[in-house]
Amino acid sequence: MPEVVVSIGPHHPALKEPVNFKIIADGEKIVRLELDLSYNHRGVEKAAEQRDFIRVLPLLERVCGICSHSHSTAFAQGIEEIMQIEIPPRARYIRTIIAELERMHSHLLWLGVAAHLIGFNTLFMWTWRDREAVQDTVEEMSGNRVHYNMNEIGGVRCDLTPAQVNAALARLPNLEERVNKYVDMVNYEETMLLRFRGVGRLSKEEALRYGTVGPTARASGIDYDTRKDDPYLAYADAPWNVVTDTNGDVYGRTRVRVWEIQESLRIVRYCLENLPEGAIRVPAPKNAPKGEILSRYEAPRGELAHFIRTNGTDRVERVDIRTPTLANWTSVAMCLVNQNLADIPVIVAAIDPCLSCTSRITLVENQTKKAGVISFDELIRRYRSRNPEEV
Amino acid sequence: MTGPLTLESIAEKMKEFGVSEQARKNRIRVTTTPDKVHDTIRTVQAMFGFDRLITISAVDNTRTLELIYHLTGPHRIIVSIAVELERDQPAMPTIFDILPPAGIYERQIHDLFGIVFTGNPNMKRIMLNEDWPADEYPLRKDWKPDPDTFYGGIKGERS
Amino acid sequence: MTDPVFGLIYIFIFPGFLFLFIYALFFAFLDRKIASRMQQRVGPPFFQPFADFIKMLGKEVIDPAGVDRVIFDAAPLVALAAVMTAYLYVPIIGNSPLAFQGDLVVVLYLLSLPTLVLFLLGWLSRNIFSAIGGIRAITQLFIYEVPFFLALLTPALMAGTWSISEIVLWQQKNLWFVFLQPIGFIVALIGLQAKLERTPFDIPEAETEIVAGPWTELTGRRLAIMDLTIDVSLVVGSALVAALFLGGPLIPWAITPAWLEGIICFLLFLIKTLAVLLILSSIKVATGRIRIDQLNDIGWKYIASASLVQVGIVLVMNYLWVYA
Amino acid sequence: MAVTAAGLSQRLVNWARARSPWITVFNSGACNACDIEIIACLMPRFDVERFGILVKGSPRHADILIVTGHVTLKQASRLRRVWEQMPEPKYVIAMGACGASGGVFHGLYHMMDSVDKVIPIDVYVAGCPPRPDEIINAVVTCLNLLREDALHGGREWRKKAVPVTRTEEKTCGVIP
Repeated sequence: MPEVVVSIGPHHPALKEPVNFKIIADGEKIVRLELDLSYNHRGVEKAAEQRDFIRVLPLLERVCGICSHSHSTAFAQGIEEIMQIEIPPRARYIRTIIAELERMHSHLLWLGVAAHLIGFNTLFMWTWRDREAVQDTVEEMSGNRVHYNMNEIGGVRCDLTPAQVNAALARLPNLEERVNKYVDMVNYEETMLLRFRGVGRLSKEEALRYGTVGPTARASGIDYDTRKDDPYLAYADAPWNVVTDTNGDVYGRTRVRVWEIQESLRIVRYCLENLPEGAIRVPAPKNAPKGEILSRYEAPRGELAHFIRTNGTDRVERVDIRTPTLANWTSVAMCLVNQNLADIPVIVAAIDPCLSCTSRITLVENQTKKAGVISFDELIRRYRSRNPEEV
Repeated sequence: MTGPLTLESIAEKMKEFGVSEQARKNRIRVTTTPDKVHDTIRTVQAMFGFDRLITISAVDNTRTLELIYHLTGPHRIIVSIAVELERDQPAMPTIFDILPPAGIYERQIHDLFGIVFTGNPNMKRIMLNEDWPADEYPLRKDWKPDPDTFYGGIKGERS
Repeated sequence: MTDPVFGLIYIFIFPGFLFLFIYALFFAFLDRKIASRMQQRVGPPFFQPFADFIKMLGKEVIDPAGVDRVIFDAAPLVALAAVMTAYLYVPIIGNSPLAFQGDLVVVLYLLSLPTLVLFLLGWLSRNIFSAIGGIRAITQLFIYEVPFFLALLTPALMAGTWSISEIVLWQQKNLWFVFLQPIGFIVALIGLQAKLERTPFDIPEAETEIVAGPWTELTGRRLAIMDLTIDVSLVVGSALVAALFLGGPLIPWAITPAWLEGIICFLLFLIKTLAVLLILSSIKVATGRIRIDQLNDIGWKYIASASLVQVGIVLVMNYLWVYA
Repeated sequence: MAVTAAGLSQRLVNWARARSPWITVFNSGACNACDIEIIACLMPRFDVERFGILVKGSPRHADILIVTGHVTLKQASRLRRVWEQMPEPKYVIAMGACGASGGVFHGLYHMMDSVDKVIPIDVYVAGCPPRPDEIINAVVTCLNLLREDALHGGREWRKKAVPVTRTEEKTCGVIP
């Protein structure tokens, strides 16, 4: 059978975000692929240089709708360190609660989307129904469902009342029960095992070599978790474990994610029960002194790094956002070769790509699994001239 | 390496490459020159096990362009290797051959700052759209959009 | 089939095409409703498939560039005509008046046509997703068709006839085939699920991989007619399985007024087809989609072998019991 | 309307259109928040299938195009192509602050700032991101628009009309 070029995206039902894959397939097998991620580039980093700290936080939240708290916390954390102010413990705990709720909602969302990608709509519906409980909690605490806007330089914007804490605690048992059910489903549901097992496998060495982060790395057996390595917020206090798995395939990544939901539930429960009393913010100066910091944060998708340089004014000189998805793209391109056409969405989704975070392009690779050699110009041109009918 | 890895031992070793300073509890910053970056990374990789590239940050401080390579390893110490480049015709040897994830970061910096990474096999446009003018780098401080230039989108049909 | 008026009424109104149209849309609604309820949702209102159908009829029809319009218009009609014809041979109120020796083969043949049409549409669309979907449809056809046919032919082997009506009569005298041939029944259900391209066998139209497969470029009335074709196939397939394995719409004793017997037979038809639909919908809700290579594996390794085993058992049973 | 066969069938089609709006979602470079809120609409809590709303993958099958977010330069031509692929009658909903004006990203270098610079919009939804309730409200507004368009025989009447001021349409407006 001759090779066919399948252009997936930028508008495609499997992709909730604009990205373009050009897949050269031989029948149902992928020979090589070309990824193009620049549809989402907005220039947030440029905009961040032109706004003061107060206005940068909402902007950075809108880098990505799913991990909005991650971006603003990473930035606020960095600026606070440059300003050398210590936020009160209550603020630290509230930030942790929101961060872990965000991780829960993100992982539940991912589980649903992964199920949808293999056509298992029932699990999709169920996880999203349970996700609404998390969303309700966040909405009660912050007033928003998606962009929480909880952070300020020097603390958090609003306090948690005892009623909110109790309401959140009341929701947890039900959620724990449902998550246990999903753990069972992920481990024993037959069609999911068929589709997830052995797909997109990354060995530990490959995962290290291609610099994977987050659940992708942890599924390959690397205990790389910024929350443990470089504890921030309340992670040093709360009892929790780094979850790892040795499978390294999509199945392993799924297992890591559902187990991480369980760990997040433990952290949230601990933080809610041991919420310290006191102020929720300290006054922060308007200008930050000259300095630079690499602020690391474990977003739901992996390690998020904000490199912040300040220059003594109320604006940053440069904020460089390295999103977890960008770090994982190289490994995705490696995983995809010689896989089945039907597995593309699953493999790509397995790193939980957050393209609006990433908004960048990556590489193409060929059959020999040699890293990143690209020769797709000619192909794209030929393809475009032949069939512009991309959906 | 025998014994626990300390920042002092790294700083000691880094003396031959440039000035090093401790930035935080487990962070170290090494300032070096562009031609030594490759060797520095190779050295920290081989001697101290810094096998993970967190990111390459680029900063335009209006005089020069700075590149900062952040690396870490199983010991979770972060080393930041900083270099400065001139603003016109900046070029830099790639580290793609020793750290494959660097390819993506280098392409992105090339797009936004115009730094050419010599030796990277795929120094093509990645971040900006296909109609973007070739020699405009939006994240440089002195860049301003030119009202007469077409930057992409839909031509002549903006209402 | 002596009275022409009766024949016309039978074919066009009840239980012919008009009833079929309504029942197929009702079936589609029920399918969606069952799925919704299992997913803890409210689900669509009862007129939903009808509204969808009318709306699609009223939409603009777009011809993709370079497509042969005549074939593109005609192909869905051919598919619909095929499944509607197949419907006439399936017993609904008592046995079909059009029945003849060998109508089982005709029905099976006509039920295969929509898949071929889908392949044709995918091929003609000049869209890469459609083409892949079409190829997948035809690949899937080669996988499920053999076990499906074997499973549906085992009742014929045991009853010693190629007519659906006579198989139903045989079951009236003896026992339902679902008890005699449980393996065949299961294989038939799986085959029907695959034929109708429903999860876990919705590989040709896998939304998250290839948009909508062969359906991608269909618009307006073509889409409406293809949708209706699939709904009708669901009815015909369920009715066929109900007739071959669940005893069809016949009761083992006679009831004196003929019209009362007709009504009871019709109710039996409704109950049995709905039972089959319930099973099919449950399978659809409870599974994810498998890959085409996995389907190939499972199909030829297990499902085909199971149907062959069933055929063997039937031959042995025939030798020992039926013709002894 | 006189009771004729043509009139009846037209009314039937209008009825059906209002009860079976199929939507397709186009992410023109948004931050995902709008997209996940749209998916949240499909979920058991909001369940838009009870109104007949289905999300379709192919724009060829869709009646309503929901554009989430500001339009990046690269997505502009793709957005227009997707819009052109949709069969008539088609309606466009712009989601959120970004869809209306660019939101926090207004004026950045890689942006078109708003969706109406690329394709005509029928309904705007406010919010960043809009809640699922508001998205459903927007679709309902869109359907009201569809009915009125059918009464006026096309969408030209809206060019002269004043903005609709009904109480339930506080969050969504119609282009005057």
